[in-house]
Amino acid sequence: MKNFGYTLQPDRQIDFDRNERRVLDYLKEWEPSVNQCVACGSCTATCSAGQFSDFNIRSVQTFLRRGEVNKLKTEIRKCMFCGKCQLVCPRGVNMRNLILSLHNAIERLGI
Amino acid sequence: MKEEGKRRLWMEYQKEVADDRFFYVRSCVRQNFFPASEKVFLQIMRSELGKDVFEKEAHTTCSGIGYHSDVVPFDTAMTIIARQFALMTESGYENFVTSCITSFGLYSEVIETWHHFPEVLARVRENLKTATGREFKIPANVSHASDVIYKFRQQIGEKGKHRLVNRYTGNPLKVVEHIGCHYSKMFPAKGIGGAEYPHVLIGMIEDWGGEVVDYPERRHCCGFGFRQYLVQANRGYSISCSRKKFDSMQPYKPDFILTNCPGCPMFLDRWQYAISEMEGITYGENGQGIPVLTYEELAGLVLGYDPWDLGFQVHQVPVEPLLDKIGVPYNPEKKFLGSTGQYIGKPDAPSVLKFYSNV
Amino acid sequence: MGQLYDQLSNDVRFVEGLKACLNCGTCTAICPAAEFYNYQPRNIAEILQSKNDHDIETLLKGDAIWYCGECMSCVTRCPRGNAPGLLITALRTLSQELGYFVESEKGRQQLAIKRTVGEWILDYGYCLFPAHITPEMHPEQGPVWEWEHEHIAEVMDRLGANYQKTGPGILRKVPKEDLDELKKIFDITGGTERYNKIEDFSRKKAEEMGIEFGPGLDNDYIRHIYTTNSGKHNKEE
Amino acid sequence: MSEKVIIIGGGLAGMSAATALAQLGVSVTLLEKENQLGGHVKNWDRLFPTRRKSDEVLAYFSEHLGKNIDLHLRANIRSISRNGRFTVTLENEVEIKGDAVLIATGYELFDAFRKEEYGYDIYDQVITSAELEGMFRSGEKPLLDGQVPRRIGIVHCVGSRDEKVGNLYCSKVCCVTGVKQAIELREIFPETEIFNFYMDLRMFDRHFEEMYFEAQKEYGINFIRGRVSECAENQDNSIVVKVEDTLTGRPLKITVDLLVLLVGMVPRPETRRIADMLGLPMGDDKFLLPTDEHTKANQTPVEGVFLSGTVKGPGCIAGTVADGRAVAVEIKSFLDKKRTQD
Repeated sequence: MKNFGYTLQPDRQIDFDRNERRVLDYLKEWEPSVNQCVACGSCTATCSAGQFSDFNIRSVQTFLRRGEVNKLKTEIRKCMFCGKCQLVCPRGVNMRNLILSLHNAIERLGI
Repeated sequence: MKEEGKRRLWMEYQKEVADDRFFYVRSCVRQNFFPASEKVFLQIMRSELGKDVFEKEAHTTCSGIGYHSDVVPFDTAMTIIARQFALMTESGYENFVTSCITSFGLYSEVIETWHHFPEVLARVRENLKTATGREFKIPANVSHASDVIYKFRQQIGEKGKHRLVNRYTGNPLKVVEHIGCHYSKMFPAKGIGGAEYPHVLIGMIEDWGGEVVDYPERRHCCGFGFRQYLVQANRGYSISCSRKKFDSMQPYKPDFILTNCPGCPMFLDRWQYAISEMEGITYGENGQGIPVLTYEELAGLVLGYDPWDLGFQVHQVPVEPLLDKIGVPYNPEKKFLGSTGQYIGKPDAPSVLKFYSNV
Repeated sequence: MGQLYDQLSNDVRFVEGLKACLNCGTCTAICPAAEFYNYQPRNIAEILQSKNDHDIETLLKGDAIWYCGECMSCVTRCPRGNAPGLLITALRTLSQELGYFVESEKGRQQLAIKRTVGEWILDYGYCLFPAHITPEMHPEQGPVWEWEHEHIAEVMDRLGANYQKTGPGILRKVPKEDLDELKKIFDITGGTERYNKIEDFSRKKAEEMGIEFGPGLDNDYIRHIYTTNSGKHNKEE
Repeated sequence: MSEKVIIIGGGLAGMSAATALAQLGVSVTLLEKENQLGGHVKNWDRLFPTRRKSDEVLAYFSEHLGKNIDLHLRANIRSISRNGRFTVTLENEVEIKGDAVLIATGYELFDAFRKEEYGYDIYDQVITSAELEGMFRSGEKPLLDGQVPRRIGIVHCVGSRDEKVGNLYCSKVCCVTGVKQAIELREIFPETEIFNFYMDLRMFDRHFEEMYFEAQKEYGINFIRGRVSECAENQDNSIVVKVEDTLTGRPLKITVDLLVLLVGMVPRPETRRIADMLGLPMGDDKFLLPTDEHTKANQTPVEGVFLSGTVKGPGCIAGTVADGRAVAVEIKSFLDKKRTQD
């Protein structure tokens, strides 16, 4: 194969039709409050881990919905389970259990 | 797909195209990569349609590629454009027709800017006067050359020797059209059919017997992106854009791609070659690729011009399978000959994409 | 209001291009650059709207403003009549005026464009000139172009061009007096000044980077900017 | 009391005002251009946020119109003149005289065809929210080639908040309609995924936000924050939607089997004609302007001419009903005052 000095690039576009949806389905069963997020960012604003790293806990919700499993896998490791997000969430999302369930989902689904 | 809906839209976007007496300016990309297309345009206009199309050797590039890769300032580009208009004014013409879509977009943008900011127009007039002593009138009508062919498409079809029909099956050829971004994305009303469903190429294809296929990435840019192709390090963007289009159109099995922008056919042609060399993938059938035509080439083909006079030999994706489908006669032995019929060597065969050479 | 924002506001394209962005993302959704680079036109509009000089300076010195392909697809769609593509042209202009373009990998490429398209405009009256579109710099053009390039005069003749001859026609030789007029236009309207700035800032940057700088295309700095790609442009920051 | 009020428009605004005036003992002539009363509401199936049948609301007002109402259906206005009293001449030469005129001509639905990039009337599987409501009414299911759609997209702000179509304003009711229809679709097709594409969710009224919460919690409706940029049709007639997922800052592509466009409200051209006859001012959004948006929201600079409902700009049903009652009080007090002066 020839090398012309550049490569064909992967598309950054989120392809909803191809992305992994099983994790979300799992979460809907194990932590149904996942549905209630309005992406307000209260959780990120108060997040302990977010003060010291590039962790954005709100984006966990977004990656989950968009089926971006690889991103999820690296992101959820950054959570230190302090639970402050849960205190501030205006929609009563159980973020702590949501992250725990994500760990379980990824393990059980073998992703 | 509801064709009536599209027809309703097309009726809403019918712009004024002059009937005769055109001042013609050329395209840098066209002249470099598809020179015969410009020759054929003038031949059709003058010999087939009997129109007055005037060209002045003094005209130059509009500097559009330099402008859109941001080395040429806006004021400079506007003044160069004013000079083109001055040449038109001095020659006694008022209908401006350009071969290039980047130019067409820039002419439209500049005229629009002058309309909104009269002080800018005044400054350009002064700059042009100081630099060249010239004065100009804004053209009564600015058209792209594809607008003009569109306008006369029926006459061309009536005179035509060939129809866009597969002679083996009797079915219309399936055609994918690709419109240059700067044709109407900035100013939908300046394009025939508007920005979302432009009719300029569809009108030609349908009038000449073909069938248009609409595919999801139809509106996507070919990927030229000016600096994104001009600098080698950025070409990943350019080729990836084209691939996105090919992947999207492939399931529709198009017989060829028709374009109205000078740059797009070159990229859609060359990137098929590059993808085949980089990834071993070819589009179309049997490793032949999907032929990419300019609208001038297509008009010439319909009129029965010799394929090598139309310049098909300088396409990297071979056009022969398409010529065979339509039943256009051609002499494979003459494909790569020079102007006096002399042998000047021939290109190497690519390693993946099919190559036709009987020389 | 920031100084850089004021400077941008002197550009009619900036005035036309930014009313009030509502951050809806309709531009990013169909932006080819957003698909292949870590780039969002929405984000550009948002930063400009903030009028924050520090953020604007970061933009002017970064890679992001050089990702746009100026296809102007965004212009068709914006529900507020903004034109992110035009904002990019204004930002690139200012970045070059201030010499900030040399601070990013993508910005530095402006010299390669000036040395090719930029100079061909003045030398030939065309943005592109076939003799210079060499198979070495454009390998993807393929074997047919290579053949054409090698036999350019004969092929052009065969295809009906008036290649580098007098009179009208395809790739005719544009008369000297007309090229002189082009040059005068460049001198009066800031084109020449822009070219000089690109040269000067690039030369200084080359010295700073310790890379050989010279005229034309045959020098290390041109080779460097023409081919360097960190591979990070489509990655999230 | 012999004064008479001419109400132009037999939609909910006109009906509400007519019933209130009847209760106040004022005689009313109600002009409606269609052959039945009820305006847009009669084409709607269920109303947000309670999802009660729209017909129930119309039935209430129909019952309470009063027996003495002078109702003219298929009434098209030729001219209106004012010479002490108002004279409205209909196309059928009938002349109606009155002491006050209420303009309650309402709105028109935005023509979704004008958002060309969404492919309405071009792509088979793109419909409007009004058409979906019609399907709900008739019981017809929005299928794709006879199959249950796998995914349905709902596009907010079609024809609203959009300079490209000349409408900078928000149409107010589309957000909540979109959420209501998402829930209803999910009830019809429990296995279908529903996606709402929005810029902001303007759940401004009582129980709207709760409905949004319910849509997420109980119905699992998906919300993607981004304005739909373009749609294209696949070979199987499904629709590819391109949008930015603004929460991740990346372009997103999703295939849906049905796309519902939440069409906004636009002023009626006929209202413009009537307003011109009376010399009434118009806002920059082309809806009619009251004398004062807060304190004289039903009055106009022309004495004896009143406005009510969505002729003044987008509004919802509860608001329109209240506005109809409010204008009745204003009209009554105007007539009382006039009588004392005479």
